[in-house]
Amino acid sequence: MMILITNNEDVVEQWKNCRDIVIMKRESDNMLDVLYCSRDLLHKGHCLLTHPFTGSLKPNESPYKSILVSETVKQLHVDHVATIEQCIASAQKSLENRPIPIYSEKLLRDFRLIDKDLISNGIMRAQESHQK
Amino acid sequence: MKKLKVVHYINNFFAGIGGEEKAGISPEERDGAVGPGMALAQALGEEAEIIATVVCGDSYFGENLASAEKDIVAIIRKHQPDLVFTGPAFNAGRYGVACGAVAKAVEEQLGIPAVTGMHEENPGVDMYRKDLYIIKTGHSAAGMKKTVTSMASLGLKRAQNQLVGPPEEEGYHVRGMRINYWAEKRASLRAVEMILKKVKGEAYQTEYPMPDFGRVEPMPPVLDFSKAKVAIVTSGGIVPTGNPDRIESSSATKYGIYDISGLDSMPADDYTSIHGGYDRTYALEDINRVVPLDVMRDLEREGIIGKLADYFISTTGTGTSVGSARAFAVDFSNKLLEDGVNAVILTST
Amino acid sequence: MKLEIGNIFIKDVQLGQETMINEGLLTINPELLAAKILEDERIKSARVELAKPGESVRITPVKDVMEPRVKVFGKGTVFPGVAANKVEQVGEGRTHVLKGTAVMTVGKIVGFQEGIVDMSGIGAEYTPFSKTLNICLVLEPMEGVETHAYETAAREAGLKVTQIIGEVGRNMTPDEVISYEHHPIPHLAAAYPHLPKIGYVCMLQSQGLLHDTYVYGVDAKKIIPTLMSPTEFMDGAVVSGNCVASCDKIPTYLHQNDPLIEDLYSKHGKELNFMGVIITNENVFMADKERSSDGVAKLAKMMGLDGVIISEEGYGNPDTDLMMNCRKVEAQGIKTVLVTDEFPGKDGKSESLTDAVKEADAVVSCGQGNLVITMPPMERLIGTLEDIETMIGGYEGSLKKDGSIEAEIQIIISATSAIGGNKLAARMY
Amino acid sequence: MVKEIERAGIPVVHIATVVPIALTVGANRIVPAIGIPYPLGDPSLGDEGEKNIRRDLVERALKALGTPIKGQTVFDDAYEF
Repeated sequence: MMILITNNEDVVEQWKNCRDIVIMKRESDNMLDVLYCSRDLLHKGHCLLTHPFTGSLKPNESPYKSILVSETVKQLHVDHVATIEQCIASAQKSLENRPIPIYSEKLLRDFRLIDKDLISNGIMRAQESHQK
Repeated sequence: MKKLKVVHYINNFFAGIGGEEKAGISPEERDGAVGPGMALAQALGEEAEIIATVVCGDSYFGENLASAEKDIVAIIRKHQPDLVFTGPAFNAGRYGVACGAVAKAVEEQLGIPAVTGMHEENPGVDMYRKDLYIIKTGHSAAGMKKTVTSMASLGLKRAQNQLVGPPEEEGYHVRGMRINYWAEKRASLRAVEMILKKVKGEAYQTEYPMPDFGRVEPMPPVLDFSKAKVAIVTSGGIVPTGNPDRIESSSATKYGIYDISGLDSMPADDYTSIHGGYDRTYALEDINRVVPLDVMRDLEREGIIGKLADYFISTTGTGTSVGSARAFAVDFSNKLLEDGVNAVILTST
Repeated sequence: MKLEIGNIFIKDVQLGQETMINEGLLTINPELLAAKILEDERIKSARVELAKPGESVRITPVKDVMEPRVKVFGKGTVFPGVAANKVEQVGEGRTHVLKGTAVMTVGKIVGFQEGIVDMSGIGAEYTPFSKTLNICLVLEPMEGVETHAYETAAREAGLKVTQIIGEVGRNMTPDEVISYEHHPIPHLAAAYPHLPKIGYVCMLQSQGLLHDTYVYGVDAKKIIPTLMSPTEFMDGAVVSGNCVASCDKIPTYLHQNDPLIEDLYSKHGKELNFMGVIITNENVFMADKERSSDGVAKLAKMMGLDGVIISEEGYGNPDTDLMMNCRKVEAQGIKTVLVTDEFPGKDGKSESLTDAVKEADAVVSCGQGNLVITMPPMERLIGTLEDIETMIGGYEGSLKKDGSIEAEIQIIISATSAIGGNKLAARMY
Repeated sequence: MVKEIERAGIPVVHIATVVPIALTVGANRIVPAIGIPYPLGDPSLGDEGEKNIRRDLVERALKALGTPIKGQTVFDDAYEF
């Protein structure tokens, strides 16, 4: 089983019927809430399956973020905690510099498409090596 | 070119009023240059004149941060100077933090350029390096002449809107700002030259230093706990409900001291967690999971420890810049020493 | 393994009937090239436009940049395994290059991607492609073509046209021939026993749509670290599919003309022993990062290297791979130098990377991408200004009425590419 | 913070959840905490159980304070006093 934290409805649409994935859908217009939610899971011993900063789009550009986290709990994965904390600090800073603009629906669809493609690569890789 | 007007901020010691016993004096004003201001005036030469000096005690400033800063800025505003100097504070921790706070307030509230000076180990450096020009100084006032000369030259450049050079030329502490420039050679060639030096063990200069922290010698052990007074400090953001001191949930700029005398356990309804860096539900359920008051009180009652301090000290750890965290500790360590605390247990989330 | 590069210096380019070169003037037939592109039914329209250094021209959005080359003798063709080319081992024989020219694919794929090349003004200082004679293919997708499919179509169109133009140089006598030798490791080690053995770890962008690189046509997400001869890069074995974050993008052109390979070769046999290139990827799946960085350290050890230079492409996700590679290679007792760009925020005060290890004590900076500049208006536009304000580095109000653009240099193609081709750097103030 | 307390002359033990960060920040005596959201507790145990492990942790912290050390030391359960 794996946990997929996302605020991207296209990602939910694509992976909702997948047996080995629990989806935590977040309602937020930027990626911080998804990052905080993932961080709280890492603090309890879950570990990252995909990197929080997928894609070269900066946190104040793409509103969407999907992160895959392990369902099983082992002891604290210190490197992953450090990684997500640094991503949160960077996202807070860049959103503070300039909040996410209001995009047209067409553009939002493009952002959702890229986020969906990147996380799907991670999910397929995880399924291939039947991550638990 | 008309002479630039300068105001100089110093503490009780450098104003010759007195040492620790005079650290409580509130802000006051003197005409012209005082103490180190004399050497500074000489370094400024004909281009600028110190028209007034503001003096304030380090303890007064530390304990009345907001009001002291307001009063000092008011005095400086009255003079409408072109340039402000604070310190130099060398390695005096509380004086350094005061010099940084005043200089920052002057720049942000009055838009007047300000320059100060501190030794690298002064916590004021890490706290204010990103906001201010802080000239590197030696440990003590022995290096006064060289320090004020660098402060004067940097100050004059800033007051006359001249281009300020990089840290190594002007002698100020690296501010941690990444500024672009055009190098002689392209990056790939610099990389090849750097790997050759590193492989041969020759000296080279990295272009992006990784963040790191200095080391401190460990303290000798506490031998007899039955007489020791122990205090709890936490960066877990535990504060009384309603957060009276308005401590921020991250990048905290202050800390709180909260009374626990007479309490056997942390009362869940009187205390809360405001920390932005972790899932607070568990702490809210039982505050002792962050501040172990229940166990410490048992140890005190059983005589395993002499005394538990009547208060605990709290701030939020996440995002708090290294500088501020260090400055807090400088501040409250003085109080711990005054209250005879011999050991501290620090908990963090 | 020996590859001779025959440079044919092109001084000017013009459109005309016949595609040919004489005395440094390249003439190309736009109709022929457009017709070739339109053979792909996923592409609706194709136009060929020229842009020359110093002209008042702005090209945007730019998808990829490629250099016209042709293999004269030796196995295979340029760009093996992509754009319908057969898969054959390249990197030997002789390859002619139309030096000074570049082919650019221009036009929108998604709303926010890709950036600007200005041929003059301050913007021109920040991109290597303001100094090349640019043959721009302005493309438009057929309605209803899905994004993945259209990205492939645009990529292939660029590679095909670049090959056609490269053919012109097949029977020319080059103005300059440089030969690059690459021998088996024992031979290299014996040839210069006293020189330090240096390797180059080339991290390829490999995260997904618009974030991909292809090696002999294989999507880099699917590779595990492997050893390559530097001469294979010169024959286009590595092709870019990356279209996001224009400033740290490494277009195909910079894989064909890798500055680190050039500078390592320039000192080979004199100050160092250039042992070869280890390619690796930057996958989103964390276990892939562990596997790949283990592979990089193992290969570096097996090659008996004394030191490596590691370059990356992108920001955030790749920073973790960069640091893992650094930590694991240093753990093998092999020294590392990292080449990276920086994003310390508008005020330049926050952390430039999203990862750090204490072993990373030797870093070369390619500049910070958050610097804001104002590029003057240009008389001619190739492409469209439609998306300037949603491109990376652009923001509301970037495009001024007079046509000038105020934006972060992130919006400029290869302004801070962490492969080290530019002189832009950043230092601590 | 921990360094300035020690520099002021007061021995300090850092009960830290993420040991590598505690090491980087310069703490000399470090006792690994139980979990990030509950450094001195464990919600999966009952009240009694939780107070016991909290007591063990605090006692180990006091022992750490009472142990002479030369450099940074992590007093985890493998450490023999």
